[in-house]
Amino acid sequence: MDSALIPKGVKRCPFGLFLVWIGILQIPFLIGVIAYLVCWGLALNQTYLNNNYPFGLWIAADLGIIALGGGAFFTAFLRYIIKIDELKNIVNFATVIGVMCYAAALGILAVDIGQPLRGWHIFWHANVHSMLTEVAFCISCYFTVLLIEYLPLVLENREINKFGFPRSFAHHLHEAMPAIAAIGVFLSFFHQGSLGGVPSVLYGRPFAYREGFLVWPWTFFLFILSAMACGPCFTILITRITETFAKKQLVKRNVIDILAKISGWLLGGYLVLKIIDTISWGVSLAPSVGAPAGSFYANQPYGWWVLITEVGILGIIPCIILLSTRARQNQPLLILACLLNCAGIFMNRWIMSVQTLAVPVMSFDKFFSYHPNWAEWASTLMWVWLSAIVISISYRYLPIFPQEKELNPL
Amino acid sequence: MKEEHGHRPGKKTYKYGMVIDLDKCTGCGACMVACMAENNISFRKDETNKLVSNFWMRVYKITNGRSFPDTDVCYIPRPCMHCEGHGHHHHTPCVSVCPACATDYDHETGIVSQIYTRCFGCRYCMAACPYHARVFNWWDPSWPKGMEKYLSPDVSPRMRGVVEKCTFCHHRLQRARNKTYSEGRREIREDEYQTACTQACPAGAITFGDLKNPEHKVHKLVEEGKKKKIAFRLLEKLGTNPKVYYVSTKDWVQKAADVYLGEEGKPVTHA
Amino acid sequence: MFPFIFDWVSDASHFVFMGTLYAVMGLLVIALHYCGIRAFFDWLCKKGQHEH
Amino acid sequence: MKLDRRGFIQFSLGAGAGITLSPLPWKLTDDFSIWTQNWPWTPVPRTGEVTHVNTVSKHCGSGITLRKVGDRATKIEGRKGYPVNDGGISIQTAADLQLLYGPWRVPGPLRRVGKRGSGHWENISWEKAIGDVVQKLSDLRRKGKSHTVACILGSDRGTVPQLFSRFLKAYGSPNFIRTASCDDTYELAMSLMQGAAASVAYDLEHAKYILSFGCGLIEGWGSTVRVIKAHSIWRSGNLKERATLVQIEPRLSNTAAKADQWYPINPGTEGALALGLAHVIIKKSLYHTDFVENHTFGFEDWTDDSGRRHIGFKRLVLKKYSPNAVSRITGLSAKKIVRLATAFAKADRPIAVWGRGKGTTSGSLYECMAVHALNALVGNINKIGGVSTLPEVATETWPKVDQDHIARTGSGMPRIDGAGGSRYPFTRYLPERWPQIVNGHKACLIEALLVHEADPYYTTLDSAAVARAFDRIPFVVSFSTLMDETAYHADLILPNPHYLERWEDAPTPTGLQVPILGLVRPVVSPQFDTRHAGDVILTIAKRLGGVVGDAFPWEDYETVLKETIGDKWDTLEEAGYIEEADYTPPVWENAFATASGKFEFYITAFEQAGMKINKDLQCLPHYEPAQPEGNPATYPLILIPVELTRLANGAVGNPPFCMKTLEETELKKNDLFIEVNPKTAAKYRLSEGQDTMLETPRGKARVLVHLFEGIMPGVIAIPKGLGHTAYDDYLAGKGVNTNSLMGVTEDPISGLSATWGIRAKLTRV
Amino acid sequence: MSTTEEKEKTVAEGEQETAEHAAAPEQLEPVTWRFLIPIVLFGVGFVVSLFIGWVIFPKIIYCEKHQPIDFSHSVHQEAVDEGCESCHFFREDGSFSGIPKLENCAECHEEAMGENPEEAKLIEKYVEPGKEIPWLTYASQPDCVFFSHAAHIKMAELECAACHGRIGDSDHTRPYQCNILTGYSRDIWGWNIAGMGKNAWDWMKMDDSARMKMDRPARMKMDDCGDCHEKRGTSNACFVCHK
Repeated sequence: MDSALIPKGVKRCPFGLFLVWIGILQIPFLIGVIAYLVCWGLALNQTYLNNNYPFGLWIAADLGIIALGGGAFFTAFLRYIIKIDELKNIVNFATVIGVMCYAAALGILAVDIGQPLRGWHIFWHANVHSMLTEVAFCISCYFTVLLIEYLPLVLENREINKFGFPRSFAHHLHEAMPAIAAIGVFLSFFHQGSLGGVPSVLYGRPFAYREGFLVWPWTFFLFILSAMACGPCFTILITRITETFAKKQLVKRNVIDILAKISGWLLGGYLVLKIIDTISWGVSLAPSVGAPAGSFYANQPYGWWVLITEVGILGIIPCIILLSTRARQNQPLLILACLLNCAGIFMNRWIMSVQTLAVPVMSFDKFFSYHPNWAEWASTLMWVWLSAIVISISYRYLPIFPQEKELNPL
Repeated sequence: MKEEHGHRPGKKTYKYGMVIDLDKCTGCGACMVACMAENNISFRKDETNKLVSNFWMRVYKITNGRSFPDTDVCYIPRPCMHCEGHGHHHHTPCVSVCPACATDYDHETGIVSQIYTRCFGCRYCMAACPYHARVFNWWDPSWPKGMEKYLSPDVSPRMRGVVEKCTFCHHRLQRARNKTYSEGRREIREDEYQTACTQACPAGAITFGDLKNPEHKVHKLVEEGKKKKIAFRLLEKLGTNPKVYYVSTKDWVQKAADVYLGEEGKPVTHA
Repeated sequence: MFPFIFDWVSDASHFVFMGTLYAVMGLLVIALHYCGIRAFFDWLCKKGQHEH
Repeated sequence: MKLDRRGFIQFSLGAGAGITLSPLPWKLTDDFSIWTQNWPWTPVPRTGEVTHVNTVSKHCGSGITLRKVGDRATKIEGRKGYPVNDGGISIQTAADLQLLYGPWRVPGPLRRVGKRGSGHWENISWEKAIGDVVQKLSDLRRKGKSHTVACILGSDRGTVPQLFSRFLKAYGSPNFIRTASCDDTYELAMSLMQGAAASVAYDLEHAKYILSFGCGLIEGWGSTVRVIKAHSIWRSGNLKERATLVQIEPRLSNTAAKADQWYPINPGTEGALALGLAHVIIKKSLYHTDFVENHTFGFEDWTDDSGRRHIGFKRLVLKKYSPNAVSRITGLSAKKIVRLATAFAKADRPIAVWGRGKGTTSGSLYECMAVHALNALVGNINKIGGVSTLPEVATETWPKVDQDHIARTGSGMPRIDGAGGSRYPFTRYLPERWPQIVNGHKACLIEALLVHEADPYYTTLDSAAVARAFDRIPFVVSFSTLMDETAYHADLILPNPHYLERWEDAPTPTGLQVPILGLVRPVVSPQFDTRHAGDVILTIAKRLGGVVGDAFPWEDYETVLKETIGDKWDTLEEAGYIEEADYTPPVWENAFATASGKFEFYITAFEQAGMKINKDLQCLPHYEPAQPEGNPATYPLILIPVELTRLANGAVGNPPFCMKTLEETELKKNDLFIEVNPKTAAKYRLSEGQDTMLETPRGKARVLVHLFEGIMPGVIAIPKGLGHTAYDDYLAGKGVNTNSLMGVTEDPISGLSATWGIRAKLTRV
Repeated sequence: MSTTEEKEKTVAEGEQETAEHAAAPEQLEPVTWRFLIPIVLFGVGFVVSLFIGWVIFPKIIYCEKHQPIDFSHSVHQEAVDEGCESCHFFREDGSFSGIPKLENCAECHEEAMGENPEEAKLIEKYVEPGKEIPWLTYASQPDCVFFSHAAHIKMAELECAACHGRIGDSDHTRPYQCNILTGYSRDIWGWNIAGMGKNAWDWMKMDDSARMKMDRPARMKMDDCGDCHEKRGTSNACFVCHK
């Protein structure tokens, strides 16, 4: 049965080894499941979240994961709308990663909210003025889009593809994909942006608050740009990790190089805007509410180093690497740049959500620090393990890498 | 966000608000307990972690940050500010962000509501509130055996996983309305609607009423305080437009309400 | 979410926001059904050929 | 026909279509969504008719209005128009329903099974429980040991304490003990200096310059709500017209924070400062000449009948308490002393008040006298905005007790605590002294102890000694409503109803200058199998029979109450209180019932009582340096217990709501914080939140450090009211009982406890 | 809807097809039969589930309880002077007394006034032992709802029947139905199991004779309150009706 499902013309590890691998992944995954059950069963007191930190790791992770999952929409955008044809060799994988990122985002929200069974209120009783509503709608719609994009891959499995209907259905889905991708891109632009709006409309929190364009604060656009800059890097990173585990090259280097280059340019653009934004915040917005910018960096661990690390080490350095052709083509450097870039996006999202809450607003507020507890970590990381499982299965049974056969002739 | 509520022509509107005299406030805490007793607020065996403790009214103890013997302490009771928002923020910070319309700003009364059955606990509103006026039910509230007997039917007990906050004892407004309606009146008199903390305060430091009504004490106190430059609001500069005013003759207290740095350049701290 | 729900307010924000949402959802549903129906007919034709 | 897979799918499709077109999925979805919004385990309070009933709080003497829904009490509010509190409410009273309905109530008469303090009880009937007491008491009486029965109560005013007192008189024991408070010393000072057998009363509402010697005016000194209301009066009106509050205290307490001026002085030197102020006032001739010259005795030097010269207050003060000298003692600069004295004496309606913290400790008599002397110097005795004695609403007197031989002998025996004896002839009760005496004798001095509305096991100083003393009492009966420490260590609990469930009179709250009699009435149906302590005493007396029974001619407690109130009953019942608002204290000419008929700076009563007087100093207010217990070398710091507004430290434990209001810098999980000045902390390398061992000569405890600029360097403060062992997890096991760290320092003249602190050391854990 | 069905059918048949490929060809049944089978199967499933959904399900989701005493409103209406308010009165604080307490009943029924067995039950089981009658409240709203009778009756001058139907004219108490999942009275959802039904305020437009026929209220869900408020220009702010 197993060998019948494996795509033709490629080699996969023995089934036993595959089961062992999945089994290993299941252990931390099950710990995550337990964390979920604990949080749902015993309520959120099982976490280190509190009234000062209503948002913690979960929301920061959500923002980060969605930015990383931005690779899916952005690759699709480049492939189907800008029509960079080489990217067809990685767009499938980007989609798989996207599906898991968005599943994770929704899954984490499901444990983050206090009354998960009432989660549908966000749709049914939607407040259209809330950034969170916008996020929820877009994420769920885009998740649907990603599933539709993922569906033909599943249908193209060797065994399923034998049946007439699925084969045909997959074929037509492929035909319609540019349209669907366009919808996805539209949705993504919005929700990446509204995620940026989530902290920045909070005018009671001068650290995150930004003015902006119409209903969208400036961070709305920064978030879109940063997601576009980071998503491809994440796709590259996961591809290289998969290659490492698969012990073979799966995507041609030129494809990766295109992504890396685009990523570099976007990152550069983002950094310029980010620096302008930070400076204008620091010199005009923050002082206007009575607080010099320095007061926001007065409490450790959220000192100035945070800003320096985020923009400098995790921003400018990868940007330089990605923009320089020579550095980019040095594989370890490329990996490093991707890592730094992804870490940077996580740090940015953490800062925008958690540091925003950490900075005391009332002058007599005490500063409290927050770090997530095991339940938060386990339930968040659970999605990493689940993603690894899904990617493993997808890689094994679905024709995800079109160049695999060519690169690894049997 | 149903901010449209209450924009009905010809209807008498109120703007309920509070004036708290910090010179009179002794920090005794009666307001906190009265609030807990009035609003069926839950409690647990260990309430020492204030970060997960449930307070609608919280009295902050602040110091001027100076060393012995020039130290001074002031108590600041902090209910929900029932922000009106103004200028470019034409909305209450917490109301506009709620994704499920579980909270609204009633333009007829100026009260910011919270509906526990609607709330699904995303806590976005808590992130939006710079005053920490909103608290989350980290636990399922429970009462020791026999103690449910004192629960008031006027205030619906909350369940775990939802956000709650001071409501200016709006159930007392509902009761007052009942009374005025049954007497064929529409107007609510000042003494007919007072919050539990106002009533309990042994120092008489809290005054509650319609800020718009020149007959009401709060209106007079605000006017007088503004004239004497002793009235202020918390975080005025953010533009939240709170409806809770404070009065203090102490300079450092006035400053602590809005700026980040205290007199000597040292931060004013929570004692 | 829908005009018959209590929270609905007929204003520009609702029309724009919900309108976009419905448009997106509608497009997705149409696309899926389009593909499905096409595939169904493909399959019908093929089946016919097969039986002949 | 065989139902194959295809058939099943067809059937299912039909079923699906049918179900979709039926209400089932839609209704279930809706019901489910409703279910998620009203979880069945969230309590739904029953509705009903809302009624309001008035009564009086036994905690703070405030009038309260109970809001009831149906038969349930849902809220306690301050009663509008009640003379003490006019609508305001104290924090503890506001949380009282938690005690009424809480699981810490004693559910019915309990008899100890197993070891004392093991917490094992058996439920017994009232019949049996009273039978136990009667048998024990009648045995003791028969054996001529009636004097070995003692009663400890929280008060000696009002009908119920009087019933206990009467019972002891008829039964034959002198041992009626009232738990400690500053009243012990105040009563003594008032009786010695003014010849008035009453506690002190202050017209705070009308005072314009309030000089407080460590009084926790805000924390709950006197009658909580009333003082806070007075404070608000001081803070009202134009800025220039406002009253001035000056607080003398080593720590920035709530009162100090609310004061216009805060003068931290070395702890225990309040008396010296008072005398220093007197020095300046006298020297600058700022005193009230009319009063001092015409209505006081012992101000100037004088010669007695035998021709002996005595020095007067003036000379003593001028000689010994110059600003510089006092500055050395108190640590307050001489300049400040002069300025303070001048401001005080020149102020319109100045008043000096005394009594540390909430006034739950007795304190030094000379210190009290020194402070009261300031009032005399400014002539505010019995004046508006001044000091007078606590008046009571006149009630009917009870018939005299007809004592038999046993009763006479028993009552004539020396008291167990030594009060009223030759050593301390003026002192009425020595509530902190009896444990030492009991522990110091081989014989069993107390055979039976009855405790009512008091928790001596918890509130008495030197917990270890108290526990030992309790171990030596074979029969302890508690009348406690709540499972407090004394009840927990009793042999028998005869629970009194909660004050919301019973009748009682509430005499004028402490410190009030107008006579008020409040009526405590049952406003809630009894929640448990309780019986009024008054009725229980009546029953016990009747069952004992003879003269004891005869002394109680009333049928039940309600009759006692009604007959005691007499004609005023109808007024009292209707209004809920009687206030003699037009009461004014007597004018100076006939205000003083001392031997001299005047206010006495020099106490003549000492010699009359036959006390040995060697020096004039003994009869004059003066400062006696009271070194706190402990060796300064081993214990370099001084520990002072402090009382917090939000933390009840008396006989009734802090309700959960009040526990919740404690600051995060006061209690963390089960550990309390001590306040340490950052300078002190730096010296001992302590940081905020540091886990520390606090050690005193009397005990040690693990505490956390809170750095506070408002505490004097070298002094550390520990909150009183924690460290309960009884009640339940909402209160028990949190923090440490300060009494376990403190010892008793006897005041030389009164025998009362003058403890205000103890030496201590801190070691990092 | 239809597309999904088709899709699923095609999937099913596709599977069937592969099965046929794999196994030996089956014997073909007569064509006429084969043509009818799917329709019959579909029809049977359809009808059965409709029956379950419309007939059996409502019986399961609601449990029926009977009032402790079969009370006749019409008899009492004739006996009292002030209509509904004789027993369902406003208290002094403006709150509404709702269902009368035993003492109200006992005012007249201290002793039996007639020979009605229900009255005998009242006296024997409740009046004499002084036990409150455990009436079941048809119109009780969930705990989160604050409903002011004063606002509706005194201010808006609505008829009781506008929301409660002509319960005042009934001769017998109708059974009380309780939703087993939510614990709500069926009157809240409305007696139409599909959740449809005339809204309470539409009744005000009816003429008396039409109203007389309505013996039970329509619906009392939040939307109904909201709609009526909307129509009458009354505030729909959350805290008007929530507590």
